Amino acid sequence: MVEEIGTTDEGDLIINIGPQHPATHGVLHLVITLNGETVRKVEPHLGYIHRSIEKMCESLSYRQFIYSTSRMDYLSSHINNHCCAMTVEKGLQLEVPERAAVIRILMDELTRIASHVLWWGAMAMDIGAFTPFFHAFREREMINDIMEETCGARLTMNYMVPGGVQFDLHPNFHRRVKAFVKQLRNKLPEYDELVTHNAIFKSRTKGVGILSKEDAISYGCSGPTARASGVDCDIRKTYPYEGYEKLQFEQAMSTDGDTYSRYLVRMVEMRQSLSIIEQLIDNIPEGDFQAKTKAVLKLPKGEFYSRVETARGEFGVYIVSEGGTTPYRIKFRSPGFSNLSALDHTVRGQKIGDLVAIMGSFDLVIPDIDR
Amino acid sequence: MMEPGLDHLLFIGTALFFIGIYGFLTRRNLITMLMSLELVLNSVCLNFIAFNKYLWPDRLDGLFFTVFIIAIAAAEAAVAIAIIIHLFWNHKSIDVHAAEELKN
Amino acid sequence: MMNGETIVFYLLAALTLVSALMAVTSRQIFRAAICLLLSLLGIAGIYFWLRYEFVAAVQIVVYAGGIAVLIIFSVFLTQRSGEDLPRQSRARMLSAAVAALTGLGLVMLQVLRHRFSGTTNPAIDNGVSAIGRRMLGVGEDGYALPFEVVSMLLLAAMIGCIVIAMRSKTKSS
Amino acid sequence: MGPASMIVLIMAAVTFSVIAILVSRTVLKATWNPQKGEPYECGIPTRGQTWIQFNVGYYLFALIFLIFDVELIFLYPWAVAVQQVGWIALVEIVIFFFILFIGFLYAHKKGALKWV
Amino acid sequence: MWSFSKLTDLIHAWLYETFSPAWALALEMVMVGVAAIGLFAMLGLVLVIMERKVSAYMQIRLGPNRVGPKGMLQSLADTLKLLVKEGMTPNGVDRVLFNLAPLVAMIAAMLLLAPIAFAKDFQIWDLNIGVLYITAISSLNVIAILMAGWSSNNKYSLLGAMRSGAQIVSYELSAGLSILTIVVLSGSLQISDIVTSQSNGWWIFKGHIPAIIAFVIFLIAATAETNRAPFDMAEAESELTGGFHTEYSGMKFALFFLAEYINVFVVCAVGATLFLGGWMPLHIGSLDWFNHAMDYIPSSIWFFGKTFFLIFVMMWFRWTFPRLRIDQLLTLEWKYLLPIGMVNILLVTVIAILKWHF
Amino acid sequence: MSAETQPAKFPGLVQETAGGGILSGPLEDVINWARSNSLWPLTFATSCCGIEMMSTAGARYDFSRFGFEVARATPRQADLIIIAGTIVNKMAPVLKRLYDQMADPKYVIAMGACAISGGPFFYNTYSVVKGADHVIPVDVYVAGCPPRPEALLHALITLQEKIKSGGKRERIEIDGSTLK
Amino acid sequence: MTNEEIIAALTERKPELVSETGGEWPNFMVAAAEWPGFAAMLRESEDLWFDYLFCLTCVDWKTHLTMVYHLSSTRYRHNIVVKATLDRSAPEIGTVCNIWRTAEFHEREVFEMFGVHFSDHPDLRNLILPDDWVGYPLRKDYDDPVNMIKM
Amino acid sequence: MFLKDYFNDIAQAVGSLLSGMRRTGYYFTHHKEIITEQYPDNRATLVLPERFRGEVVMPHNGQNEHRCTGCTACELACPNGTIKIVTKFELNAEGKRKKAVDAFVYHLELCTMCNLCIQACPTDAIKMAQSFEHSVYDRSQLTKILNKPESKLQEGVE
Ligand code: SF4
Ligand code: SF4
Ligand code: SF4
Repeated sequence: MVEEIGTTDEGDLIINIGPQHPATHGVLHLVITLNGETVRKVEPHLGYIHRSIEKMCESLSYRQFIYSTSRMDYLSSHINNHCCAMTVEKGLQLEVPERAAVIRILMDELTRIASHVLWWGAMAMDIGAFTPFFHAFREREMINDIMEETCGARLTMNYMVPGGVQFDLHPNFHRRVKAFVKQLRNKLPEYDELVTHNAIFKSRTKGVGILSKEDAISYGCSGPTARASGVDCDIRKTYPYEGYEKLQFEQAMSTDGDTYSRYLVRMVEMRQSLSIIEQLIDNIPEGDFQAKTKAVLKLPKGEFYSRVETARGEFGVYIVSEGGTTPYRIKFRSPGFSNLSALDHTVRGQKIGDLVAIMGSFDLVIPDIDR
Repeated sequence: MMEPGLDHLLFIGTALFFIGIYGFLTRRNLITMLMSLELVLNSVCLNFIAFNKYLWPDRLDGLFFTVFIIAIAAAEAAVAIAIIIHLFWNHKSIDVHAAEELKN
Repeated sequence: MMNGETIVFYLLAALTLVSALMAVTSRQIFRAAICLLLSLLGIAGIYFWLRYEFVAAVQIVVYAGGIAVLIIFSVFLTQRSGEDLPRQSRARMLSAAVAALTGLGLVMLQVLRHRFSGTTNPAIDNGVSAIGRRMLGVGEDGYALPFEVVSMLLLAAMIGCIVIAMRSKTKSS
Repeated sequence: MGPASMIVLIMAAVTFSVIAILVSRTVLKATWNPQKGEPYECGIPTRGQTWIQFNVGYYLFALIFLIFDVELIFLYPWAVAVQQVGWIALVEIVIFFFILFIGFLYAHKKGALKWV
Repeated sequence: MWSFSKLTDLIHAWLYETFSPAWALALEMVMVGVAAIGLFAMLGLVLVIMERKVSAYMQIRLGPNRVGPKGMLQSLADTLKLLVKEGMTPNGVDRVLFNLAPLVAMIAAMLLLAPIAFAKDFQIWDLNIGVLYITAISSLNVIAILMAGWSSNNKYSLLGAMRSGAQIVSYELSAGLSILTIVVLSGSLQISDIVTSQSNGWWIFKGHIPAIIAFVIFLIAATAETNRAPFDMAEAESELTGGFHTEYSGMKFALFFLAEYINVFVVCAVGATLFLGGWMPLHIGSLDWFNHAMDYIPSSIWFFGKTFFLIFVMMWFRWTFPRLRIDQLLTLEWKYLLPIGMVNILLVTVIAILKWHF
Repeated sequence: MSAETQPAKFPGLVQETAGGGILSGPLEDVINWARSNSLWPLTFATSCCGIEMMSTAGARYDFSRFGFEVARATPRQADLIIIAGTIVNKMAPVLKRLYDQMADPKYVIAMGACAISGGPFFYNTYSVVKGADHVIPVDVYVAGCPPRPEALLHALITLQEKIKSGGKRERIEIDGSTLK
Repeated sequence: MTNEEIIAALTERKPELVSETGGEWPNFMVAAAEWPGFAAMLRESEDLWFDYLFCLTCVDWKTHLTMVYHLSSTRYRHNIVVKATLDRSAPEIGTVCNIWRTAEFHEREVFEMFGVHFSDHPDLRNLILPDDWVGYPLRKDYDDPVNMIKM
Repeated sequence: MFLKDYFNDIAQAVGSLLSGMRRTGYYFTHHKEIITEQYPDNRATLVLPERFRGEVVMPHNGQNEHRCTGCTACELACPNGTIKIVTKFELNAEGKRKKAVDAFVYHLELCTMCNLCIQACPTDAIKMAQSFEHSVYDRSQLTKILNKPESKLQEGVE
């Protein structure tokens, strides 16, 4: 590659942010052209955590490949696994028992909350407030406990299997989830006190990094990032799956498209996830938690695509099957990848401090982008 | 070595003055020339204070002059730097040649 | 005998002059700025030594806190501070040095020949409150008028700066 | 103690720092490798020079600051003498501030106090 | 009552009895120097552990608790470690300035200790322009930071240094203005005078509203001048990794760290002296028994108590607020603090001339 | 966890690491005590394990109790890299550079399967480094995917033990030619 | 629109289009040369309004490559899959990143992973892989004896 | 009104900041909110959920017998080749040659704790243990052989 010299124009400074940088939440590498404090251009360089999962999955069986997706977007590992399981089920034309579907949704929503809570702390940290990060982990740890009890792991649960879930719910599940819902409902006003209403936070985020609706669509943004710009793209509403159509919730939307509205959308989403959990927790149907499947799964020849709404946006799995036990080609459509492509457009002309805030509000998870 | 007195201070003042002059003559860069000028101004301040201290200790005028000179030096530096930056924006250079161009 | 005060004075003088020399000769512009600052601090030290604390503090506040920062900023703005300044022609440097040295010699000659005569009146208080009273005095030896004039000057300087700088800013963008 | 304390404190600071810095030199056999000497930029070799000419957006603030800084030093003797001088001091300072305030308003109006 | 002044006088007398004057002076100087270093190091250690504990409790965790009793030796371990950690000088830096910068920061911080009145009659140098001296010396910090930032040959450092240059310089104005408020009231720049002028009440109580406004402005400006959150633009970790000290390691970095904490201490001490009466005990009107009881608490405890209270407040800020953006920071100064400060000065002048303060 | 054997498959010399050696006796003990109790980690996380590292830093597990609190963003001031996550070929030179740029003495913990051996990405991947110790020497390995926070704390304590006992770290000189 | 309506609407406009059935969404094959124009039509037509490109990838069929574009409409909520067959030795197709800007990154990814050349792409460089990478890792015949340990 | 807005801004900002400070101040003074668990000190009382997956172990009974038949189902199920089963043939009581496990090699450093092997095992020979203190100085110590030396297949397990 041609190494450009340090300056492109008089007074422009090229500066690397990342791969090892606290603001990039991982190993994203941004090459930033600065003019004074103003960002002229941001050029993302990816691949610092490209683990060739797509290639690897071509040699894994349909049971095995699911686990590798929880390492992509590790903050919504459940939801990723869910999507994979759904795709395989689509191929096998397998009905998931009702109980399993409800458990899946419950877990999805818990994961979403855990992800948003962590994001909330990280976003506050990006803007320079450290305390919210620690408070966020208090709630996140409660979810982790629930997960650990039922699924056996804190982060990469590997709970979904084609046809249902691995284990039945732990007997403590109800109690714990209820306690958690109560706790988070109590703490959310505190979150607002610490961050949402904070004058400094508002002035840092309001009117900063505006992404218009057209741009959001054109850049393929999804999830809260796009919804903050007014795109109604919540897959749970627009292409409901697994019984989301039966639930009552609203798409969290905003029309401003700035950093603050991206923030608010996620805060609203947390509350909605709570209400989804509340709707379901007392109505878990009895029955099997797993459909009967063969030991070795074979998908018919064809192409299968399913999409879900992860904490970051639309996640899709595209399986091309040749009829064997392993996928012929597998493609993960990751929300972060498309969202990231809008970063340059959003950041241009903002200050370098805003860059960090905007990136925080995009909620990028780098392994999800690099795969 | 002698006990320092007026002469010593005057020597420092004068030396500073001429160091400043030297810098002013040899430098071609407006900022460095401005820096030399600051030295010259300071030598003047030093002399005022020295005279005040050793010749007219019953008055404060030397002190006042110094303070005012410092104030004026600051204002001068501010304006000079504004001009330098202005020149720089227009000519992309702050060499004195660029300034000479301005005259034409 | 050399006492402590004398040593301190000579140290300060050396600091002032040496760093002033470096300030005008260094080809690294940033270093030149730092040396200039050191020289100015040396002068402030001399003021301290002379027990003119107020002037010394003013010197530090204005020069270290203000002018130096401003100069450094403008260096960043207008220079590639990593590069050395272009070398001057030897002849020019030589002639300047000769001129400066001659000047210095002549002036010093005059200074040493001249017998200064000051008052023998006892020294008066040069503390801040005395300065303040004088400064606000409206009488014969008060400095009230200059005090106000300074504010006019500052106003003028500020407006000048803004006019010049803003114009260049709009032009550049 | 008088002004000598400045000397003492400077000496103390210097000795302390120098000794502190030298301790690790004597105790530690440090390793060296070529990459250690390079500037740190998030683990990526830096591109281009650092000491380039650079758009300092804040220079205007520094300019205006300098003016106000000078104003401030005149206020110190004034503040000390206020109570002794009385009303005249107030009048003078009101004039002084008034003039400066014009400049301030002018700067504000011109947008000099807004970010680039 | 036990007091520092007696102790120092005793030592002074003893020295001059035992040694010839020149030696006595030299010895005295050495003792002051050593005492200053000791104070300096102590303050550094205490402030670091305090900061960690405060942050830990605000963040619902425990903080260091395994090194020494209750973790109190944590900062000692850190210091020792830094002492034996390599303090390297990368290639390509300007070696002279790079190594000089922490020294300048240290000198500035150390010089700031001179006029602080730590207790009744316990002051290193009670010079007649006390507060102006502090303002002046603390502006040297900018230079240290700019030197460090430029000489590091690192873009983060340079950006960080320029930011903090602009920031410190701007906030010096409001800090100066709020200091002046008290100077107007007390009519002196000398620290001892200012403290004595508060013997019948602290300025924050008897200075009416202007003193309170000035106090708030001072706190904000002090936080900004010491580069602490929410004004930590210089080392804004999530933007510029380490800011101006990105390239510094080992003890060179520790010196900056130490200098920063001493600066925090000094500005808080100044705040305590100006607004909260320095070492003056709390007196309430004519409540004699109360006043007597208060008098029994040693003056140094009063002073350190107040100072540490202010330090705590600054830590409280730090662990609560997000960081401002550099332009907002300057807007805050120029649009809010400076005009308010100027109006406040006029107000206080009226009060002072009318002798409305008690 | 007793014998410190050198992994056989890595070529190269065994070197004593910096920081050992010149002083002996109680002073050395004191220094080792200080070092072991003040390990400032570099904020280095590449993937999932990084989240567990954050949990460990978080309020529930709080590794600041041991004095690891001051996470530094710059390697110059850090004592410890916790390699939390997968290292891929593109990242390896960066990791090497970060390690090289740290001031001595420096320590490394490989956290999680990926950092130890490539873990889940050991087979059939074209871009994953099969173990961070191919790139930089590692002091302590902690297995798990991800290791739970207690496990990381255990690793930190293990590292402390090693430093306290004056454990001279073996340093594996790696053939630099394979890396760019 | 339902799948059938989409098929009808499109075959009306371009009768030569091959549509595949089966699968959830209508599937169309276009010739690589026609693709950018067709894409613009999909994006601009008021009744189709496929403004959201949510997945862009490529499949290596050992004999040829197939580009796969998944489109949907945020207005009508209908989806479509468009495919284009490319020659394996010198795959080339026009870029659509001026139509859907998200395509820029996706195409760069496909470029490095499959070696598909996107003509008129503004910045066709490696995005994920290192700049000096050789080979197209997601092709079926890719082999890397050094890094890839086969199970 | 300009001035009114100006002061309104200030008042609102200060109000919001104060409410934030009240929150942190509350936590500073209420130490019962602290949730820190002190790991090495609570080691004795630390109970992990029974489903937690720390590592794969092979339980042996009192007679040093395990239930693994060496069928390699787990090896096949494992997505990342963590398990290597070395089999041998031994004569059973009836003198028939029978496949048996010689070494159940388990690479803890590769394992992702995904539970697939456990589910695949037809005889429940392996299970997940809750141990987590896996830190070692040397990575080769992480490769384990799960069947104990001299251990045998439990009677009646097919
Ligand atoms: S070891 Fe597991 S959890 Fe850790 S980085 Fe690797 S895949 Fe992620
Ligand atoms: S838990 Fe998963 S990775 Fe570990 S041995 Fe079993 S199947 Fe393999
Ligand atoms: S552990 Fe179970 S699955 Fe694995 S070889 Fe033994 S019996 Fe077979």
